[in-house]
Parts: sequence; structure tokens; C-alpha cells
Amino acid sequence: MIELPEKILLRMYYKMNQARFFEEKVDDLFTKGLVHGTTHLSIGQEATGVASCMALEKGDLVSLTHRGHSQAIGFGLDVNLMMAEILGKANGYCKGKGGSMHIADVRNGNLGANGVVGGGFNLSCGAALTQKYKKTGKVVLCFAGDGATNEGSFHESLNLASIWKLPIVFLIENNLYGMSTPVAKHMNIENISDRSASYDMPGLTIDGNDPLEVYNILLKALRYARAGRGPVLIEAKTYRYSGHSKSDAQDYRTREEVEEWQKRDPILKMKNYLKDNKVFTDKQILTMEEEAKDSIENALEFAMESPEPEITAVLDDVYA
Amino acid sequence: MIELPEKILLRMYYKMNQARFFEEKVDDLFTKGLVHGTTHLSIGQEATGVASCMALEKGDLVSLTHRGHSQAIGFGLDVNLMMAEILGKANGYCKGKGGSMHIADVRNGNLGANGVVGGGFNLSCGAALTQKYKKTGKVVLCFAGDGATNEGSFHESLNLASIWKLPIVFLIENNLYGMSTPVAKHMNIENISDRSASYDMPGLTIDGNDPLEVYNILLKALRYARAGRGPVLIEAKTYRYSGHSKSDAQDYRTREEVEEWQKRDPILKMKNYLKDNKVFTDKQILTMEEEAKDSIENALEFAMESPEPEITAVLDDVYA
Amino acid sequence: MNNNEIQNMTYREAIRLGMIEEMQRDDNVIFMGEDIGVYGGAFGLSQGMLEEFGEERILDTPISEAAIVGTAVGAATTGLRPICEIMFMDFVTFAMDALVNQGAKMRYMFGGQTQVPMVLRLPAGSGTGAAAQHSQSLEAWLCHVPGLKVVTPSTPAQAKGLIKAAIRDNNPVCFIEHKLLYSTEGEVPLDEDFIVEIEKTMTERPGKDVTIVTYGTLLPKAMEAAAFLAEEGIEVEILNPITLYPMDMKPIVDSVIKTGRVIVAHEAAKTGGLGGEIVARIAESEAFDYLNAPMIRLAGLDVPIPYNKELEAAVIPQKSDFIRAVYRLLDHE
Amino acid sequence: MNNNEIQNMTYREAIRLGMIEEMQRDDNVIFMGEDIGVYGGAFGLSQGMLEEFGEERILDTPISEAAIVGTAVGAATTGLRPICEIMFMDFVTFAMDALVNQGAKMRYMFGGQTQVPMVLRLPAGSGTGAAAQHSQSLEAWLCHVPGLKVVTPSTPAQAKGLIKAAIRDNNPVCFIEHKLLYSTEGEVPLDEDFIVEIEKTMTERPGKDVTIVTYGTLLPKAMEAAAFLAEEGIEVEILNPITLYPMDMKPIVDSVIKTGRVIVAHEAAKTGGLGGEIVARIAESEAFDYLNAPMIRLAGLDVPIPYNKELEAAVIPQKSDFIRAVYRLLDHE
Ligand SMILES: Cc1ncc(C[n+]2csc(CCOP(=O)(O)OP(=O)(O)O)c2C)c(N)n1
Ligand SMILES: Cc1ncc(C[n+]2csc(CCOP(=O)(O)OP(=O)(O)O)c2C)c(N)n1
Ligand SMILES: [Mg+2]
Ligand SMILES: [Mg+2]
Repeated sequence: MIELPEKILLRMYYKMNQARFFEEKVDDLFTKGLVHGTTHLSIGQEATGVASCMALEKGDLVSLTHRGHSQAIGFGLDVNLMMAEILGKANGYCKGKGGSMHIADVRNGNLGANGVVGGGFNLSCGAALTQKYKKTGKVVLCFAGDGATNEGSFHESLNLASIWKLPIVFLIENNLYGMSTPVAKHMNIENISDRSASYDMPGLTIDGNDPLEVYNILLKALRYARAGRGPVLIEAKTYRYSGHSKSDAQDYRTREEVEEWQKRDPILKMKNYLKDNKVFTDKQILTMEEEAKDSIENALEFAMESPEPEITAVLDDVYA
Repeated sequence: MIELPEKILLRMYYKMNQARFFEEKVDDLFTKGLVHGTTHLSIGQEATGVASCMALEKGDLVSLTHRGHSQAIGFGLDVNLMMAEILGKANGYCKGKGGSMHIADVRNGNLGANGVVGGGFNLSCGAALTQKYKKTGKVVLCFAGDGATNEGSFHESLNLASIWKLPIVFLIENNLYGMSTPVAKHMNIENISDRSASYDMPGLTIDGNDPLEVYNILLKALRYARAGRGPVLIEAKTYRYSGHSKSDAQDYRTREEVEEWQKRDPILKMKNYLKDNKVFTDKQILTMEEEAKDSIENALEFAMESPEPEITAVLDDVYA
Repeated sequence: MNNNEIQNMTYREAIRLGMIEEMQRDDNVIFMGEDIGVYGGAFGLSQGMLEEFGEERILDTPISEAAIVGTAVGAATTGLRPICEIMFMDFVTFAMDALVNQGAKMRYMFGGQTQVPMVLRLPAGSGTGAAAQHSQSLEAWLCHVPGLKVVTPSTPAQAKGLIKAAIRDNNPVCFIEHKLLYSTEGEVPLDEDFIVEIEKTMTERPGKDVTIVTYGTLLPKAMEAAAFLAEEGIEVEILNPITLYPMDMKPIVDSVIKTGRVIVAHEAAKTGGLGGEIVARIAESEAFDYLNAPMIRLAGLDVPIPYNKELEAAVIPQKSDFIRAVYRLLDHE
Repeated sequence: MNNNEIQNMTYREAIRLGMIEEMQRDDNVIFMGEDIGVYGGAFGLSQGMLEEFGEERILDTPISEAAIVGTAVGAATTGLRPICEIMFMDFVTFAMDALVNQGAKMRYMFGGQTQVPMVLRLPAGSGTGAAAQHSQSLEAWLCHVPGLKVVTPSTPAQAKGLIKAAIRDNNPVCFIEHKLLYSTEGEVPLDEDFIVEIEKTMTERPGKDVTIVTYGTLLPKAMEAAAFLAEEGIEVEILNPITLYPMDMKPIVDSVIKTGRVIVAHEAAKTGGLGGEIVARIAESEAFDYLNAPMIRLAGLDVPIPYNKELEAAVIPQKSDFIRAVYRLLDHE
């Protein structure tokens, strides 16, 4: 049994709940047609999104995927500004120009969600090159999906990161599908972490639905990268409950499969851990959950009341 | 000791010599400024270029690299038409439009040399898909250099070939450098064939300067692919004696290194084998060499006498 | 089998039907792309095709756009006629080498030894709230690549006729589809030999006062503007170069000679867009001497596509922009 | 340090010197590319730079163009100012996603949160006998991407001044170099603060009869043609938009107003080339009413670049084409 400081456990549990509520709310908004565009929910993947980021140090950087809400919340983004962005408002993170797929907080080290599958790999190499060059001691955590590891950029980036010993941890959230395509159909290997062998870098497959395992392994991997030993590839097996995006009939999987995974829900797992080990009382847990829920209600209210961008803003920020 | 039919040994030795003389002649033409453009010589790599192709069956296909003269001669291209192409003549393989980097004979299964490093990987997948779809029983031999295996297309193609079980043999001519960059600087692994693990495909590293080893391993790999078991990755270690291209000061390697490799020359090795095993008499060997040399003199003459393309040809063959 | 029936269907359904007919007609036609099998394609273009044609012909690929296009090129030069789908045109960025340096040049570079009969389907355009990486109109790039053909239908009938022509063509054809048009309806001939010839500009509406040249998703807006202006007695002629490259300029030049006034419009960013090419060709043609007013380009603003709905709409020419431009041309003394 | 000296040097040497000065000036400038270290770059642009700046700042990369550009984008958003070299412009095809969907859009997409100060050096053009995959001029693609800047010097002084400006700019700047110009010589200011401003069109030769707008490797040919015509008493004005995007149109428009006749020329394939954009902008400007003859575009033929020397030359506009075009314009009544 791994012992973690209460403060971390508390933040982890709170944020995982926040992420879940956030996305349920976003789902609701899309379903009601209140939001333009599409979104990719990570409900079920909160452990990989949140617990991984808990292991970061101040100043570390992240690169997120199109399925990036949990990752962003884990990294510490403000749910108010996230929700405002999704509603396309002027005070959203990207002034309403990015939306769900491009939430970023670059000044604080969140290099942004990326609408391009595999788009974050080489950006992360660049960010890590900066850390190495400037000897900041900081590490880049690069998220990607299983499907993304078949893009050429995965290969080029891992190779580059390896030969240049860049401080990056590549975290592959293997949720068993790239859109509708099961992993077994898009690659011939069981564990994506085996691909690390092509670059002589450590590779590890872990249970992505166990927040404490995610946290602990990430801590180790980050320490390795931070020590200047080079990049690490981690594959965390997990599952998304929602469809791929707004419109998905989910013909490629069974109800049973989804239900099977729901039994291994990462938030439930953590709740049981906290209860079983009496880290917090039931009341404390309930309070955390309620506070998380309230924060999302507030976020929605904040976002709703936020102003639309001026139409002239359309011409701003093309060039620095 | 592997026993091979005399006929094959004869063709192999003859063509390796032809390739060597061909390139020495081309080198000479460029040095004298008689040819426009640039060229990449494979002197020293005749075993990987020629012996590999000897293992092909009629109807099999090849995709060549920018360093493709030996490969082309191995596959059976006519040196007259090759030389005419290099001189930019109307009856060259590409009517003078391709030059050294684009020699092709598509109707006979030579899908062409490629000026783009890594450009042949996915073309080979396509050609192999045709073979599989049409159940022709034919295999594609895809050549590439060590440097090319760092392109994203290497990864995407090997993955695709693996999951679709395409009949391809990927032959990496690892000549220790990608232009000036030594392998150890562009990747962190000893053997490129280890990259096969990412795709669950057989991978093998062989002595690329031993024509008989190249031939025998290729036979096996082609048989595997032909049987519908999927692609194979072979890495053949070899060496080029000339500079990367026309203009190369070769500051990245030592004279000694080149000389060390010249002692392991593939043509010399084969000659010794033929002598030691008394396959052919010294006289027969000399005759083969002279015939090979003559064929190149004839090729040059043929090419010199060949007509220039009509200037109006510039507009032909853009569209079918 | 000759069939004179006409049926109402969507643009989406028309492309799908065209692909199905050609796959029934020719075994060498195969179809590759991400999630085109069970999922039926991100925009539903291949619904049911896996059931009909099986896994050998409907090939779900990994997320590897370069490999998709490169594989298609390799298959095309060796005897197949692949169709491939890039989920969003924005991701053709990954396949530019395979498309441009290989597919487009191979025939020429090899002195005519080979042909590359393939179709690259590219869903394009904004208006879906998908922001900067899922909304681009990059046709101008493709029209700058000798060896490629580029077509883009605006109506269901054009869509069916052009996809069939593209599949039968012996060259790499980029088939640009408009996400906002997928659900628009129109009459489509069921005749299996109904083809819309490549390199043909369509006259969508006759008129004598002002010529509008536009294509893709702007056509409906131009048509609405023309209908509005007709009530004011202004007769706009609308030309739609559904083959963008190589473009059939004659109807355009003839129209400008007749009207003396022209608007060239597209959704793509103005600078470097195809509008410049069309305007330049008009300027180089005999129509030049007939121009009564400077030519006008209406185009997307030179910005990435923003997420916010109002901002997104502000980037793209709207019906009102057409109307204003027509007035402007007519005011020019 | 102010230095008023002027030195004769090649275009190649001028770019190199500009890079060196900026790397000396700012530690955040790093340089990445294939074989730029010991080898000194495929065209010798970085000779000796490894010795001067060491492996931490002169980074030899694997053959991974997408990673080179993507890494530069990531480094640029986090505080470095990378220069990167793609060995031949033709291979920017591999890096289009990193450049277009990431580098160019990031600032806008993120609402101005970041900037992407990087330079992408792209050796371009034909004339070297390197055939279809090593000879392209693809500037038109880049000028269709809001968020990028595109510059292209024709002389050594411009080369030095522009590379320095590009490195100091806070946006992704594509710096297009011409292989045939590398060995051309000219006078170059040694002043370390000598900068050629981005977004500036240069008047290379004043004249009053005909305007020629051209850039890159065609400039010398246009200059030779102008010298020839001057002997006949024809005064050609030559304008060189060394920043192609965003382009400084004013001097061009002013010149056309003065001469009433214009030739727009480039090496890139005509269709979809930047010539169309320039012609369209002139047509949209107040210069339209001053045109005494139809505008002429001189450009590469719409074919891939062939290997054979004569064929290769036939694709590209030559001095004689400029001369003929000028006569044609002057004959137009
Ligand atoms: C380059 C690119 N290709 C295709 C898409 C469309 N697309 C968006 S998400 C997705 C699936 C990604 O799968 P994976 O990497 O496993 O991430 P997940 O969605 O499962 O989190 C696809 C195909 C895209 N956005 N970018
Ligand atoms: C995509 C691409 N990038 C760069 C080049 C320039 N280039 C030509 S050959 C070469 C080295 C290739 O190395 P390798 O694959 O090992 O083949 P070798 O030359 O050693 O046979 C390079 C960088 C190219 N032709 N294509
Ligand atoms: Mg997935
Ligand atoms: Mg090599």
C-alpha cells in the first residue's frame, strides 16, 4: 500500500470529481445544442488525466490531446475560464477562439490541447529542448492516445527525444480505441510501451484506472527525465465511457464492454481506497464531491455571464 | 558453406561488377562536368543492391532509393537505358526527365528510385496491397537507408504492412551514415532491425557485404512474405566508399575507416569465394569482369549517341 | 443498365452512391481511410459500405495520413484504383509528400511510364465550430501542383457525377467536399453512366449584369443573393468552376465579356487563394478590354478560423457581402 | 558596435554571416537541421558554425523534417528562437502540419497567449539538374497561411538584412533561399544592426515605361533584360517584393500607375502561383484604371521540373521571355 500525503489525495480526488462533473456538464450543454462545434469527453479517464499531473512540479509543462479536459483540470486550469472558452466567450482561456479542442494556458506551462492527433509529440520535444538548453530542471509531460502512436510524428519525436536525451514523459492514454478502431486492429502489439525499444528508452504499461499507480509511476518517470537521463514512455490502459465525440453511434463496441469498465471506474476506485483506509470520513468525501460539483455549477454561471468577444477581435492575434 | 547454382553465382558476380563499373563511369562523367545535376553512388554496397534482387522471382517488384544504381542493375535494368537516362537522353528510362535519382521501369516492376528519403516505404505498401488484393503471389522488395528509418513514413508503413499482412521485405542498407550523420548520432539503438518489435514483425541484421548471406537471407524473407505471413525487416550493414553525393568533403569520417571497409569489399569477397571454391577458373572470372566492363563502355557509347529529347516533350506526360 | 430515374437525395448520399456504383462496376476500386468501416466515416459517407463490399475493399486504416495517401499512390501505379478519405482536409498537411512529390509527379518524372488513378476525398471548410485545425479550405495549394486534378461539387448531382468521373480518371484527383453541404438536397440522376465531366465550369444561373464566379459552399449564398437581386431587376450570372484544376475558363471569360463586371468568391483565405488565379486569368484574357469596373474578390479573411460562432461567420463571405459587392460594381461609373 | 564597412561577399556567405551575428547577439537563437554540423549544411550555409557555437546550439537532426519543424515550434513557444533548415524546400511537404496547423495558428488559436519566433530556411528552385523532387518553388502555399511570414532575398545584402530581421521577428518566418543565387556576389554592410525590414518591396531599378514585379532567382534575369532594353531606350522599372507575405503593395501600385504596364514573374508554376495574387491586387487597386495593356504573368510552366538541362531551362522564364513580354506590352495600343 502506497502512502501519500493527505493533501495530495484530497486534491487528486477533488480534481477527478471536478473533471467528471465538468464533462457531464459539457455533455449536457452539447446535447441541448447550447454549444456550437464538437467535444471529446474523457469520462472514465480521470486517473490518467488528473493523477498524472499531480506528480508534476511547479514549472513543469504539459501538452494535451483533443480529449484534454481532465488533463487540463489535473494540471490546475481554472474551470471557470475553461467553461468560458467552451462557450466561446471573450474571457475564456483563448478569448473564445480555441474552444474545447484548444484549451491552453501557455504562460503557466500548459502548451495547449491539440486538435491534430499526434500533433503534440514534436511540440513537446521543442518545449523539452528549451528546458534542457536553459537547464531549468523542468520536464514536459506529453499526453497522447493509442491511435496517435501510429502517426509518423510519434516515431520521429521519440527518436529525437531519445538521442537528445530530452526531459519528456510521453504518457499514452490507451483507451483501447482510436475513434472506432480497436487497438488490435490498428497495431499488432499488445503493449504500446514496447515501442520504446526502438529508441532505447524505458517503456512501461500501467493500469490507467488506478490513480495511485498512475501517480506513483509518473513520479518515478518524471524523476528519471528530470535527472537528465532522457525520455520515458508510459502506456496507461484506460477506457472512455462516452462516444468518441458528439456524434457516435458506438457500433464498434458493446454495452457490456462499457459496463465492465465502469465497474473499474477510477473515481470509484479512489473513493473506495479513501474509505477503506479511512483517509477521510464519508462526510469529508461527500463534501469534496459536493464542492467539486458546485465549482462546475459556478463555472457554468461564470461562463454564461461572460461577454461574447467583440466582432473586431476576429482580426487580432494573427501576428505577434 | 552455402551451395548456389552456378548460373546464379555467375549473374550475381557479373552484375556486381557491372554496377561497380557503371558507377565508376558515372563518377567520372560527373567529375568531368559532363553531367548536369548530382548523383549518389553505391560503390561498396553492391552486395545489398545486387544480391538481394537475385533472390526475387519474376513478377516481384522493387522500390529503390536515391542511391539506386546497384539496386536497379541487380533488378535487371538495361545499363544502356540507365546511362541514357543519366545523360538526360530521350531514350533513357524516363525520357531524360528523371535522371539518376528517378530511374524506373514500372512496367517490369521497378517502381522507381526515389529522391525523397523514406519516400518508398508507403509506395511499397500500396504495391504490396495490390499483390495481396489480386492474389498474385508476388512480393515487394523495398530498399531504404539507415537514415530513412527515422522518417515518420518508416513507422507508418511498417505498422500498416504489419496489420494488413502485406507481402513486403523492407531491406535497410545501413551504410553507417545518413549523409554525414553516423547512425549512433541519429538513433540510440545498435541494430535497426530491432525496430521490427514495434510491429511484431520478424527483424534481422545481416552482413551486407557478404553477397551470399544477403542472397540467402533474402530468399527466406521473400518466402515468408510470399506465404502471406506478413512483412519482414532486414538490416544489412554495409558501407559506401564515395562521398554522399557529388560534393562531399567527407569530414565526418576518416580515410582509415574507408580503407578498413574496402578490405571487406563485397566484390572482392565474392571473387575470393568463387576462387577458393573453384566455382569458376581465374580466366572465367576475368572474362566476366571484362564483359561487365565492356557492357558499361557500350552503355556510355549508346547513351552518348542517343538523341536529346525534343523541347516540346517538356509538356508531355503530366497527365494520363 | 440505363436508368432514367431521378431521385432527391443529399450531397452526402450522392457521393456515397457514386462510390458504390463505381465499386460495383470495377473490382479494382478499393476504399481506404480512418473509421470508414463500422463507423461509416466521420461524416457518414461510407455507411453500409463495409457490409456491401467487405474488409478487403473497405479498408479501415490506422491514424496515418501519410501512409494512407502513399499507399494509395503505390496501389494506383500497380493496378488498383483507390479512393481514400482524409477525415478533415486540414490533415492533408501530413500527406503532402506522398501526394505532391510522389503521386502528382510520378508519371512525368518517369517519362510517362505509369499512371496514378486515385481519388483523395477531402472534407473541407468552416461553419461547424471546429476551429482552426478542422476548418480549412486548402484547394489553392492543390491547384498549384501540376499532375493533380482538383474538383469540388456544390450540388448533389454534381457530387455524384464528379465522384464517378474522378474514380474513372487515370490521374490523382483531389475531391473536395463541403461539410456544410453534406445535408443539402437535390435531384440526382440514378443512371449509372451519369458522369459530370472533369474540367467543366457550370453556369448555375444565367444573367447579364454581373458575373459571379464561385464554388463549393459559397454557391448557395451566391444563389440566394442573386435571387434577392433579381427582385431588384439585377440579373446576376453565376458560374461554378467545379473543376478547379485544370479550370475551364471559357464560360467565365465569355460571361465577363457579356457583363463587364465580375466577382470571384471563395471561402479560403483571400491571400494566395484561388481567386487571385481566376482574376489574373480574366485580366489576361480578351475579357480584360470589356471590364467596366475593377474585379472584386470576396474571400475568407486572412486569419485562422476561430471557434466562436459569430467570429467564425465573420471570417467567411455571406449573402450580404455578395449583394454589397454587386451594388458596388454597378455603382462604378 | 557600429560598423560602417561594406564587404563584397556571396549570398551564401551573407546568410551565414547574418545567422552568426544573431547567434552571437542572442543566446536564445539555436539552429537545427540535417547535416548542418560537421558537414556545414548541404549548401555550405553553416560552414564553421559548429566550431563557433558548439553542439548545444548547432543541432544536427535525424532525417525527420516533421520533427525538426515541430520541435522548433515547441521551442519557440517556450523561450528559444530556433532557426531551422529543411535541406530542400521540396521536403517542407513533410512539415506542413507542424508549420501550418501548429506554428502558424497557435497564437491566434490560443487567443494571443503565445508567440512563435522561429525561422524556417528553405532552399528552393530549379536549375541544378536535380529534377522534380529537388527543384520546387512552393512559396505560394506558404503565402496562403495566415500567421506565417514569407521572405525571399535576391541579393547578398538583402539576404543578410532579411535573415537578421527574420530571426528577430516574433513570428514564424519562412526564409526562401535560391540555390542558383548562393554563389552570386554583392556588397553587404557589416554593421551588425543592418536589418532589412520585413514587409518591404524594393525598387531594384527605376523606370517609366513598363513595371516588372519579380523576386528570387528571376531578379537577375529581369535586370539583364532591363539593361538590354535600356539600350533600345525602353526604361523598365523593377520591383522586388522580398517579403512575399504580407506583401508591401504600395510601391507596386504606384509604379503601375506610373507605367500603365506590368509584368509579374516568378519561377514557380503559373497556375496557383503568387503571380495571380499580385495581378489580382493590382486589378483591385487604383492602378486598375491606369492600365494601358493587359497585365502579363511570366511563370514556370505547369509541369514538374524535368531533369534534362534543356527541358529544365524551358520550364522557367528566361531573359528573352522578359524582353518579349515588354515588347508585347508596348505594342498593345
Ligand atoms: C491527424 C488527425 N487525424 C485524424 C483526426 C480525427 N480524429 C480525432 S480524434 C481521433 C482518434 C484518436 O484516437 P486516440 O489517439 O486513441 O485518442 P482518443 O480519441 O482515443 O483519446 C481521430 C481519428 C485528427 N483530429 N487528427
Ligand atoms: C525527405 C528528405 N530529406 C532529406 C533529403 C536529403 N538527403 C538525400 S540522401 C540523404 C541521406 C540519406 O541517408 P540514408 O537513408 O542512410 O541513405 P544513404 O544516403 O546513406 O544511402 C539526405 C539527408 C532527401 N532527399 N529527402
Ligand atoms: Mg484511444
Ligand atoms: Mg545511410
